[in-house]
Amino acid sequence: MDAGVIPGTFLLLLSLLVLLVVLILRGRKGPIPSVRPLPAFQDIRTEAGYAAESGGAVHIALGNGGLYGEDSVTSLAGLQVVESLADIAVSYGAPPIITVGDPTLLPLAQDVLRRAYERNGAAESYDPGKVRFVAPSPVAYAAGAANLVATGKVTANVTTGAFGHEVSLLADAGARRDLPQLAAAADPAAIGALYPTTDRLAVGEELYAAGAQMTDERRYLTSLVAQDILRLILILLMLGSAVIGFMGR
Amino acid sequence: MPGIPNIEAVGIVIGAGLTLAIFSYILGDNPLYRAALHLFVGALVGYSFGILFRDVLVGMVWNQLQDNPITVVVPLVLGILLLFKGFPKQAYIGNFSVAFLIGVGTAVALGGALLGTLVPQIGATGRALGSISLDGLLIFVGTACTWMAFYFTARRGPGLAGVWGQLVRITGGIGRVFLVFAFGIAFAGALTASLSVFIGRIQYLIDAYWKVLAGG
Amino acid sequence: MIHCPKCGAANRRGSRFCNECGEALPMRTALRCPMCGTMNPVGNVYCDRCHARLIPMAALPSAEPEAEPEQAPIKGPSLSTIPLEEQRERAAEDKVTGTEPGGVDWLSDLSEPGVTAETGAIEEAEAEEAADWLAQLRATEVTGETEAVEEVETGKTEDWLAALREDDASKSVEARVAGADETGDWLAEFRDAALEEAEEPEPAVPVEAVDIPDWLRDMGPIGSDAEAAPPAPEPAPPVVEAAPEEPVAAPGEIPEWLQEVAPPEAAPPAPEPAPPVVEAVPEGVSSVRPLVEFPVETEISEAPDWLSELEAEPLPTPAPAAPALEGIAFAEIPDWMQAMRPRPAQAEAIVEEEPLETGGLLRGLRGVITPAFAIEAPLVGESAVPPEVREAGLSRAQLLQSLLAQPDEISQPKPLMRGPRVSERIQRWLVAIVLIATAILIVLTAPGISMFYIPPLTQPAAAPESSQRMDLQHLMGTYDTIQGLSLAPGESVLAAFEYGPTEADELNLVAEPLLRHLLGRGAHISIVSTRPEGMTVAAGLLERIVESDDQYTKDQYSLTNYRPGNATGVSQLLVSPGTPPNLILVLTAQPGPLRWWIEQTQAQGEDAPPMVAGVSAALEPAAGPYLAGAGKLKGAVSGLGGAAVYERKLALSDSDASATRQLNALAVGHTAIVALIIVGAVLYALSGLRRREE
Amino acid sequence: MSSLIKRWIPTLLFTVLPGLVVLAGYLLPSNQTLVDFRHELVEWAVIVAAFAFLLGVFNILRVHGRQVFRRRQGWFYSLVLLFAMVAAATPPTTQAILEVVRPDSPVHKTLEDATSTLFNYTISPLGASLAALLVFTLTLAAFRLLRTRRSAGTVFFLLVVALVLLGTTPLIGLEWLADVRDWIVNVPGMAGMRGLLLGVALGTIITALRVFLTIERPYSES
Repeated sequence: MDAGVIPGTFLLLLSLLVLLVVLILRGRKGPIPSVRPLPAFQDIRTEAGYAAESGGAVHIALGNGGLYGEDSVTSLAGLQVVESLADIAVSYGAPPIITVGDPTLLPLAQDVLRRAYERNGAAESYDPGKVRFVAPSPVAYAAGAANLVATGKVTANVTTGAFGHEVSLLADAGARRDLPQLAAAADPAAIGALYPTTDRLAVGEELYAAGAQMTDERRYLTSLVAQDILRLILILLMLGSAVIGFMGR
Repeated sequence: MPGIPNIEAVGIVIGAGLTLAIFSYILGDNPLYRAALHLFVGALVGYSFGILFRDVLVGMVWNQLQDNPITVVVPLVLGILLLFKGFPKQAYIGNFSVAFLIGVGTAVALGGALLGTLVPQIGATGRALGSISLDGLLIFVGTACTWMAFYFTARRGPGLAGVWGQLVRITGGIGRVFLVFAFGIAFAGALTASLSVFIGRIQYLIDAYWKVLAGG
Repeated sequence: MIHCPKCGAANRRGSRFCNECGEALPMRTALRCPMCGTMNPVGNVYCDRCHARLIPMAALPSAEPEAEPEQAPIKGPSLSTIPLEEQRERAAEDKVTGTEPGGVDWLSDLSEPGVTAETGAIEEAEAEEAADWLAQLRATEVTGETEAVEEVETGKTEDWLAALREDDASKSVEARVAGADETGDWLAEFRDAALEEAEEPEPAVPVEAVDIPDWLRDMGPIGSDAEAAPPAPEPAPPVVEAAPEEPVAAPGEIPEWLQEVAPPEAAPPAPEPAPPVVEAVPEGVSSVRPLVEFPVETEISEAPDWLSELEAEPLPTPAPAAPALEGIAFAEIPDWMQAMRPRPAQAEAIVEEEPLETGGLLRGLRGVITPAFAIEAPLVGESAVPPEVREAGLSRAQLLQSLLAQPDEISQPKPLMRGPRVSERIQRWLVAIVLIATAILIVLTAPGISMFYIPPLTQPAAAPESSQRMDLQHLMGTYDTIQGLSLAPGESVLAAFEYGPTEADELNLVAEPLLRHLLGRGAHISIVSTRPEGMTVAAGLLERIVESDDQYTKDQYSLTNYRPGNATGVSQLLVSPGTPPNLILVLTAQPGPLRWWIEQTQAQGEDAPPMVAGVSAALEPAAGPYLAGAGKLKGAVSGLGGAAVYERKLALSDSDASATRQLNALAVGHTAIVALIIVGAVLYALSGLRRREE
Repeated sequence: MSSLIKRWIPTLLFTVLPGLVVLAGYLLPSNQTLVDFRHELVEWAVIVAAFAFLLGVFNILRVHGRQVFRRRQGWFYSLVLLFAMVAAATPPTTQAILEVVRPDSPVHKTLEDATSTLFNYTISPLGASLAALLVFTLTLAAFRLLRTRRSAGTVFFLLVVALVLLGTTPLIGLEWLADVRDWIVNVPGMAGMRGLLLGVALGTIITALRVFLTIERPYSES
């Protein structure tokens, strides 16, 4: 690793932090940024409505990511979907069925549902069994969740979180029942496997915009602005490193 | 069955039977497959729990508690607090533990994304362009355009913002072509990998047949 | 123009927030709720106030004119590549298919003229699957999840339903015929459609409709076969009969006029399939009756809680309910009901008939129906809502009402056209047979015959821009690194087995040549893993390799416990006391472990040992960017293809070259998959063309 | 007070502080104290996560136990699952307990063998077979891709898939496909993949910063 990398990274992170804070403070007022819509997320609410109407439930697969490792942020992003869906689903009386592939994600997903019930004044109706821990390995998780989709009263299959290509098993179960399938994945192998089977797919970075897409809250939208600014800076940096490399030759 | 201990022969037959049960899914979802699947999920959870219990809870926590209790008292307390998450009324007590997990996990992910992906990949892309070749240029343009394809906040409209929006759309459009390349490759890679596993399974079945049935 | 209440700035119509100050604009509303009159923001699917559906079920949000520009041009890489016109079609289809696994194919096939009897049979089998599911749903709706119903077996459920249907049809035929006379010509359309389908009465059809909220939105698509309508009311009689004190047991029941509408068409074909089934009636009915004893045993956790709440809610609304109980005067029909009926004249006739339903199994239906009116009545005008109705219950009732208001819009059935739809099962079997046949080829092709090309691994040209394939360069890098090891006694190679049994069939073959190479060089391999299964897999593999060749010895490798903690585990393995390894070999099918090892090794600085990797073919693309960058990673072997090339370089004997042996099957398998993809593409492309011509 | 306990203490003390320490360990690898701290914290997380596994097991017992006791549809499968879980957990757990209670018991080896036998003859073939099913689901998905998505992009996708597949193990006479594949993977594919990975990294960083700025607190009561 080059000597300059670490301080450079440090600087980058620090400037990003400042940028984010400034944007958020500024973003409290002023025009709300308009964001490219992602149907993968926006349609989830509609599906929640269908689920309520048909007495079924939306299945949300949160994937194999745990909270303590590299996948934690991906899992948190997937959890935003549950978070922004929980209130409406609870008020419909049709809570989603959530499956997790890592036990650390279990209490967090349960909390999101539980709080939604508490907010709706129906704490006693909350059933922790709506969030299920399936299995701790990717293939077992995908197959177990697929079984739930195949046999349960599931009306739509939402796949969002950390997956590998084994997610194909889950998508196949949905396709077998001709369920509407909405997915968001960051891992290239998972995207490859989901691409042919899902109706709506959010790929890569888009997964992390779930909160912004589903809630339209400022705190999320402004962070997307920061993301875009940082993107431009980094592309310029990339160009710069090419120029330096070229000069150095 | 010369040379094969009995337990192995039985094990191979069981393994082959379970393999066939799982493969019956190809013909349609059926009770055999479901039973095998549930067996697998149950056994895996049980096994993982057993290993975790043996190697982490006893191996790390218990043994540390004997030798040097200070180092594990915090995680032990946090772990026990986490168990309150099992009871909806007291669940908030476990927030401390979840908060801790998120804090550490997020930091690990942040460090990995910065040092593992962002910095080296930007450097590598820069180097690719620096090497001055058509391919290098293509990689640079492709990477940049793909990245622009994710641009969230551009908007249509008149003036400078409109021109910028146009630019974002054009680069994003190019980027999506590269993305389809990436998806195609990822899909093909997944196919190759799972085909390899599939062939391995068929081989396993054939071996089992020779070893146990034909050989015995 | 909308003026901001805070700063007074003028904003474009439809704006949600003020362009000047960002204040949320109160007049951001455009959709008037048909239920309560609240103005809602454009894009809302449900009313903010009463949660009633704003956008007709028939159309996706995208079909709504104002929302369209937002949704239709799919920008960005969200790759929703379903063409717009098809989106709507799918939307309509999804209505049908959303919860009805078995019915899907059947329905679409029905609308296809060219369905053969064979397909029909297959689909019928699939429809049976639906019954199972149906049993669940029924249990939920009618009795609030009483376990017994769930145990009703597939066949039984269907049987007793069909039997009920039959029974019912024969007993109340007169009443229905009378109804038929008064039904208008819109019904005649139904009738025509039904006559077309009459030849193949399907047991699955009654099944379709029982899901009450669903059948309503299914009205449109199913409309092509009017049979779908009548069975819905059937579930009601047993319940009501047995539990008259629970008049609200099934609040979601369909208005009676609807029950009347279709039976005349359904009745003639029904007797045909029914007779063999009639015997099942007692058994079927008895399996239902017992649960009526405890119909209120609801379980909050499960779906029916909204239903059970409905049961409770309407009771305190005596005013609207009373007239309904007295036989529902015309004037009491809420306007949403009016909307459902094409012509008011029909409604009058139908309502008049209600009292006639007093005999047979349908006796007591009135008790079911009236509460339904009682729920909906308050929604018509606010004044009718008594204060004690809880907000939640009301909103759910409104949801139901909004559902009931749908059929008018979706009763124009769109033919479900997806080209000549190959049955789901046939597709699956085709793919399965091709794949299995391919794999069997392993046996048929002798290992000696190679049908594929394994490139020779030669020294790479000095310049990095050499024209040699990149994967071969990675392979060569791996080979050179292992070949170049200078191994003093006591020094070892660290082999990280970061894969489990699910990946072992591939990665064992990738690992084998690498391990053989290392063992052949006399290296001592110490095995580590951050996965619990890694050790067991490694032990099995190494045992097999060592047994296969006398040259290797058992003490050439050592196993340790696994090290939890992912990246941290890796870094602790790297700094663990003892002589640092000469080389690190990482074997994995997942990007995470590879990255951890690369990162952590590089973090050790210049003295860190070099690395080589054996990865799954699935990982190759994701690993590519890491492999390309310079660093500690000197080379990689990916997938069976790479392993075969490596085996050739090592000049392993046929029995030892496991990857090469399976390469035949892999090559043929790839070809077969590509052939399948092409067949599928041609099939569906042609069907698309045909559709366009039509 | 309650909001202090329920919200701010978990936030600052348990998320931000450990997070920053871990992050500092990443960014200042030369500072051995920080690196050690980071290792210690991550190790703690491993232990806490092990307790989370207990929650997971409770969850499974609850969901499937309910299924069995109430004889719900599919209860038999749940019974199989529970049985397998107990059977697989017993040998290693017993071994661990014995290690504490009677470290010199001869049963250790037997238990360890039982664990690995169970693994080799049930978990391993089952897992591998399930993974092998993926080739079927993936092929099926590609087979009917054009049914649901008819667009130039889809055709292009299938073309890339076909070329890469054929190029991985080129049949004799089609060696040139290997070179085509190599180019696809290493030039346009690499570019697309990099863009994707960079995007994911960026998304991760932003989301992580939101957590550290306490904009996002999924762990705290609302």
